[in-house]
Amino acid sequence: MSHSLLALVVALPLLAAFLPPLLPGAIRRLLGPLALLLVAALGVYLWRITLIEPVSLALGDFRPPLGVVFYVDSVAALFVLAVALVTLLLWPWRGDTSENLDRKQSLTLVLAAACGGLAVSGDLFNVYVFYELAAVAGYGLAAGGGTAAARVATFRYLILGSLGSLLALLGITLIYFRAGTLNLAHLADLAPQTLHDPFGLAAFFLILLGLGVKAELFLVNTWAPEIYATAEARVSALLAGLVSKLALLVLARLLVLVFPLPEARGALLILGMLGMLTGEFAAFRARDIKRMLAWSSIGQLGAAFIAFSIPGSLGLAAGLAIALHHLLVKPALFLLAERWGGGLARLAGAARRSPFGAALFALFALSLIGVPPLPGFWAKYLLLSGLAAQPDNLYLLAGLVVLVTTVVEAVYLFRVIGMLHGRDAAHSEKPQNMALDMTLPASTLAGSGAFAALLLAVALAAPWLTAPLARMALQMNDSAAYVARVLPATATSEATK
Amino acid sequence: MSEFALLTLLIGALGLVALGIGGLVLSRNLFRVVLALALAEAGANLLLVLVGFRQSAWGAIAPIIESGRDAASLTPSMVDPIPQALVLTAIVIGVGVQALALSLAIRAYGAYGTLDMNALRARMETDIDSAAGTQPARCQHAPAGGRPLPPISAGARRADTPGTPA
Amino acid sequence: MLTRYGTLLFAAGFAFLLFVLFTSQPLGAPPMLAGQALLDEAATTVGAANIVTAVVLAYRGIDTLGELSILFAAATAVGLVLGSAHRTLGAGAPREPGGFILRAGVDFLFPLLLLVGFYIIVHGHLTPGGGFQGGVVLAAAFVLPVLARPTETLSHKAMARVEGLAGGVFILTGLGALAFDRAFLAPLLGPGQLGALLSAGTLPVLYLAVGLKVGAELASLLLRLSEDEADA
Amino acid sequence: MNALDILLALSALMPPAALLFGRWRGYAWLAGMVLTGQIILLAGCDLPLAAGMNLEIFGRSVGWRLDAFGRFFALITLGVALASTVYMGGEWGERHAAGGHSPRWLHGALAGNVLAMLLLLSSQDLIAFFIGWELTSWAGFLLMAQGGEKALRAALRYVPYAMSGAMAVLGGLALTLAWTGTLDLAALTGIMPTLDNTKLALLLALFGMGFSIKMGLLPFHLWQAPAYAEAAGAGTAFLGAISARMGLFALALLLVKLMTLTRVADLAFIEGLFTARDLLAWVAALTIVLPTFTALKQNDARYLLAWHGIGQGGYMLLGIVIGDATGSAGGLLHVFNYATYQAALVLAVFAVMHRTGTADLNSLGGLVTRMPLTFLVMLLGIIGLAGLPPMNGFVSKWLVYRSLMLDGRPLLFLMTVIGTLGTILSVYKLIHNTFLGQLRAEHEQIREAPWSMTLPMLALVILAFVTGAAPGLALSWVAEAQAALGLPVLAYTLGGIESPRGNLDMLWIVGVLFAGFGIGALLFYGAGGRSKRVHQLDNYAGGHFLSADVRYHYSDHFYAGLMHRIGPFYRSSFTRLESAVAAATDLAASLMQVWYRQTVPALTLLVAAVLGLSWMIWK
Repeated sequence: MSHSLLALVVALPLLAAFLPPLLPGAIRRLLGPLALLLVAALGVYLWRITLIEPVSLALGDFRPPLGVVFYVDSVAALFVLAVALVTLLLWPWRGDTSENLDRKQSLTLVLAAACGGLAVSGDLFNVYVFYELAAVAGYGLAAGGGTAAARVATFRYLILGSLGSLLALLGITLIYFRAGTLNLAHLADLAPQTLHDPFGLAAFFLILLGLGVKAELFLVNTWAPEIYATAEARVSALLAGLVSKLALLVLARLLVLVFPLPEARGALLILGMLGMLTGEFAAFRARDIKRMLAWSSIGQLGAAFIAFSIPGSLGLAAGLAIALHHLLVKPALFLLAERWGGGLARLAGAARRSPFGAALFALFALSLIGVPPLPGFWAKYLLLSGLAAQPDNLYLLAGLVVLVTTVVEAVYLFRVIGMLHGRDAAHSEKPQNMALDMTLPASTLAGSGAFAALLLAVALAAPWLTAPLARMALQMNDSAAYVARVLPATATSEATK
Repeated sequence: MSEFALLTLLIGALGLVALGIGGLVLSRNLFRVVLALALAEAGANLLLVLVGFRQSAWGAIAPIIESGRDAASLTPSMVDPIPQALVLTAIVIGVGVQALALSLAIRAYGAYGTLDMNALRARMETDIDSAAGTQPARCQHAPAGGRPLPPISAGARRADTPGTPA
Repeated sequence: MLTRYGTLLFAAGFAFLLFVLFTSQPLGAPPMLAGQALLDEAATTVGAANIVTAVVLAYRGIDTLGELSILFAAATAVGLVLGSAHRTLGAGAPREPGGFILRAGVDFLFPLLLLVGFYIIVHGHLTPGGGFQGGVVLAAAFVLPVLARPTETLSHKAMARVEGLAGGVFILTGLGALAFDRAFLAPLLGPGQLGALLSAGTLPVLYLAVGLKVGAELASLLLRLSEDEADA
Repeated sequence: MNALDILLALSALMPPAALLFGRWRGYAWLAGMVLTGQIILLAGCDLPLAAGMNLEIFGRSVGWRLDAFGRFFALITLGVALASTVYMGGEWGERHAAGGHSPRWLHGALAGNVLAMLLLLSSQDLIAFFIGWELTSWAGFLLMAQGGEKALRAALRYVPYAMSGAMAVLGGLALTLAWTGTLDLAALTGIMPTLDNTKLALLLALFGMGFSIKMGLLPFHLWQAPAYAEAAGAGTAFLGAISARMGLFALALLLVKLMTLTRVADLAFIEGLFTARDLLAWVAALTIVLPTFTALKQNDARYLLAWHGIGQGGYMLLGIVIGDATGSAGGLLHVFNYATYQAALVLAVFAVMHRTGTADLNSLGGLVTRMPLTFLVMLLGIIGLAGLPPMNGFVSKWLVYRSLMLDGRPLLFLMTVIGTLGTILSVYKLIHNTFLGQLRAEHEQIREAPWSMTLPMLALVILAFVTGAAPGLALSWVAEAQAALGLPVLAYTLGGIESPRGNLDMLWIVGVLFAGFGIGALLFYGAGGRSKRVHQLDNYAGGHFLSADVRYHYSDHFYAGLMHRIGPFYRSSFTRLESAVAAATDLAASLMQVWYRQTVPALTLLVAAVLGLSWMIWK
């Protein structure tokens, strides 16, 4: 079977986003979910074949360093699957008007296409394009919350994001200036001679800052609390769960393929540590759930950055585990915050109204903290054992940061759990609390229940998932295989040198 | 093109980037922020084109094969076509982002009646807090002793609610 | 004050660092590893005289698709932010129609702009220009009449159809390659004769789709912004 | 499937069963039968036993294997769980459910605790150990949180402690893996002592902190008393009797089996004078003294017992840190002994609460005629707690004292004696304020607690008495555990120990004691046995009739003189330490939030970009 099907990862959702104005109402509502289902199926298929061997596709049949290349290893395939599934679970089924619903669905599809593209793209500038695509769709969705505060927050997000993109573009320009190619495999091939110097590191740093905006990297993550507090919960879930992971994946790929240098790792490690500290501690003081989740996701992504800074496939395995775990948990928590999104004090006694919802929250919180045997524990275990094995003391310090922030995380998450199970708000003296109905709607419960089912399935299957995870990390770490797969004839690179 | 001219172009492009970023940081007016962004992007795009420039014996040639000329003789002195294509893409991306930014600015102005970034941010924080039902966090500029800020009057808050035309 | 000088200092420092980086190797002599190979083979493989077009539509066609999607996303997002089209015009304050000169000039320019726009688009693979540039001219052609006669507006629905159609054509043309066992976005129909109008395979078709899409997106973006201005 | 598999499988079935059928009245009997079966199975099987389930995760095997040391703790766990479950199944459980609490969740939490502890006690490697450890913590949390608003708050206070402990253990686990390359406990036994002093000290600090928190050792003890005291009755008994001992289990495992005590004694703070082992011993001694005197100040019976629980942990650790055959046997035996009488005492207090509605020592009194069986339980229980013959608490404490003296540590011995003194004072306050003195008019009509409550209590004190009179019964388990842990094994007899430096024969002691009682009774009844029974409220003082509303019951400001002396030492310095940490966290959190409230984030981005680029370029 030809691997040209790879292109459908991007093409199908985009087609489903473009076509609706030409179609009658009944079909256009189904087009998006259908496209996502197909992409999910494709993801499963790709994951199965790529576990054996990665595949690549030269778009337009142009030989690789000239045209754009898609490269799918098992990591990318898994992310393709995750993109489709998570988007499907967070699909906007309802809108204020039919027109706005159309728009939101289109933007969601565009976002899914961009995320899929980020997962599979093997070209630096193409990554930038998909990143911008995800960004613009994200801005649109974030502003779609409809409140004035959402617009201001989105504007600030947009400015920061655009500045980041600018830096990333400068970084790409620098790389092209030095290496004369944009193909990641080609760059990986050339990097030891051309890019492993201060010049290349500077370019990497610029790209790190630029793409870090979406990955909630410390320094460029101030947008997150504002956006997550104002946007619709589903949008926050998409941004925090999905988009951040894809930006992270791209950065990790760049780190592994082109810049496997201690300085680059050091930057990632330090920024990750700072992100973890600031995020988790800020969440400790958060007064409302949405911003608490925002800060907590900043902290979690900081952990992922720390993990990716560990050299070798062990670090990649840890980073992937953390990222995938966060991908399962954070969207579900945001879904629960759709109704429970207000101040913490309003939640008093909400467990009595929605015991199932409260139980789900407790489950996700426990997994986030890393209580065995839930998947979060294995992610944390991989991270810590990876950190402890490094000779550099900075890694040990990072381990300490992880431990301390986990305690802080447990305290604020359990504060919410305590609040949920505490005295009923209806009994309290403040009359304005009585008006709020904290019962979760069935759709929310179904959505986060699906995530919970996935989480529990992963927990049960953990012993059987370690081998694929290790395999994925190995594949991702194998830059020689990447180069060999994308540029099969060494003659190609010889000819262009 | 001489070395000097190239350097001038480089300095010009970098100057645009610096001006843009500086303006982005210093401007408080949303519209100026968008303009500064456009400026910085223009600078970055210029840099990208400049990177693809090639000095050759017969000067630089645009990567277009004029009809009747032999392609093989032209291509060794043509400038790099890839950055030009990239710039085309980058420009269009910039246009889209700027249009979106402007529309957001219009809406923000419509809701809050100001284009000042600081004022908008303060109003946004207030809105977020009142929507969540939490006490607003003390402003970082508040005195260290924690003297409470004067409460926002109910009337002013109502005017901020979304959907009400200003 | 400190912020101001500090910012300027850091912005200058940033520029200086970039200057150091960009002068660390000579300008005007790029490595062009991919670029040179591409220059050498583009004319024969793709058949477009304008090699930039070959890059935009063939070699990096996926970037262009992404770019179109960004425009689409931006237009959709603007629509989402500024609200639905129905209530803006008419509901807002009545606007003065343009003066006689503007109206007459627009009537005169409209067909010319259309012509120029389409010319630029269909010759995109031969001369400088192409779908983006031509699309902008097309957008201008459709926006100008609205400036002249604000009461006559373009139908957003129609424009959405054009957008959808153009985007769909681009992707479907790309997917068409799959039917011939080629990769996504591979140019079909062979390169043809270099320099002829009907050459470079499906590239002109793609550029037409790009032009229409860009024109429609830009026009709807501009119209929405202007409509809302009237409203506010 | 071997015995361990069956044991674990049964325990794993119980939490879901409890959640499904916990509301059904017969559930408690079913669970009791299962627990009884488990005890018989466990007591009868040959050890060590490896569980059939063995997972392979990230290239490391995760498995379970029970040895005699684990069995010792497992038996206590199951026994206490049995008593608590039966207690829960009767009237007390109905009242609990009627108060709006969920019997399903209480049963479920208890069953979950049992499962978690069994997993912990039978862990074969550090991953399985950590899984058990965390499950124990969170199952404990669940049990603590069952008793209403106050209990929830106390349980939430437990969270930062539990997490800090767990994270310290996890950090230690990661470092162990990095430094030794293995996580298997059996393999670590050989490797860990060979690590250099710095690494060993770091591991000791991390693991030690984690385990101490669970045990409630001194700077980390504040969470325990409120969390255990406020839990629902049967839960309090279980938590107080055995839950905290998991920390002791882990510490003993670490100090004796993994690191070896001699190696710990090498880690000197002051060369030749003060070592890590001395530090542990002193922490244990202080843990005996300070919480015991805090218990003295309590006016709530539940808190009084919970504070004692912390103090008694000190004896156990002290015995194990001394590490000779006598001391370690004393420490381990104390785990068992303490569990029997502490569970009985807590159940008795809750029986009183069940009838009177309060555990406030200032509003009880004179209940001895109303609840004689409960009184008997409490009397025997406090004799055990105070460490007096004929109860089993005497035996274990005696062993610890003896080893302290033989080891030449008079100061530590003095501390334990002071602790015991405090215990005696405070348990007298407990029984006096509850059962003796003036009966309150509102308590005139109350009856003895129902059989479902008195039966488990009585069973526990009878056990405490029997093992007090014949400690050899329990010492056989202890000796096995010592052997499994690698400690010198105590030579014991049915009545006590046999040693060239002096024997202990409880059979004789008990016999003499009862002979004394018999002689007293003979004298009394031989002299005619004249006594006159009067109604409890029929009181006169100085010829003046005392009506029921006159308070002459001396309960408030108990030991006023003593408290006046030691009061200045109780300025809640630990509480201040705790709130200082909390305040520091809060301050750090506020500072971090400032970062996310920037007006112009682009500026920081610019600055960072410039600094980062300079670093990259000129590094």
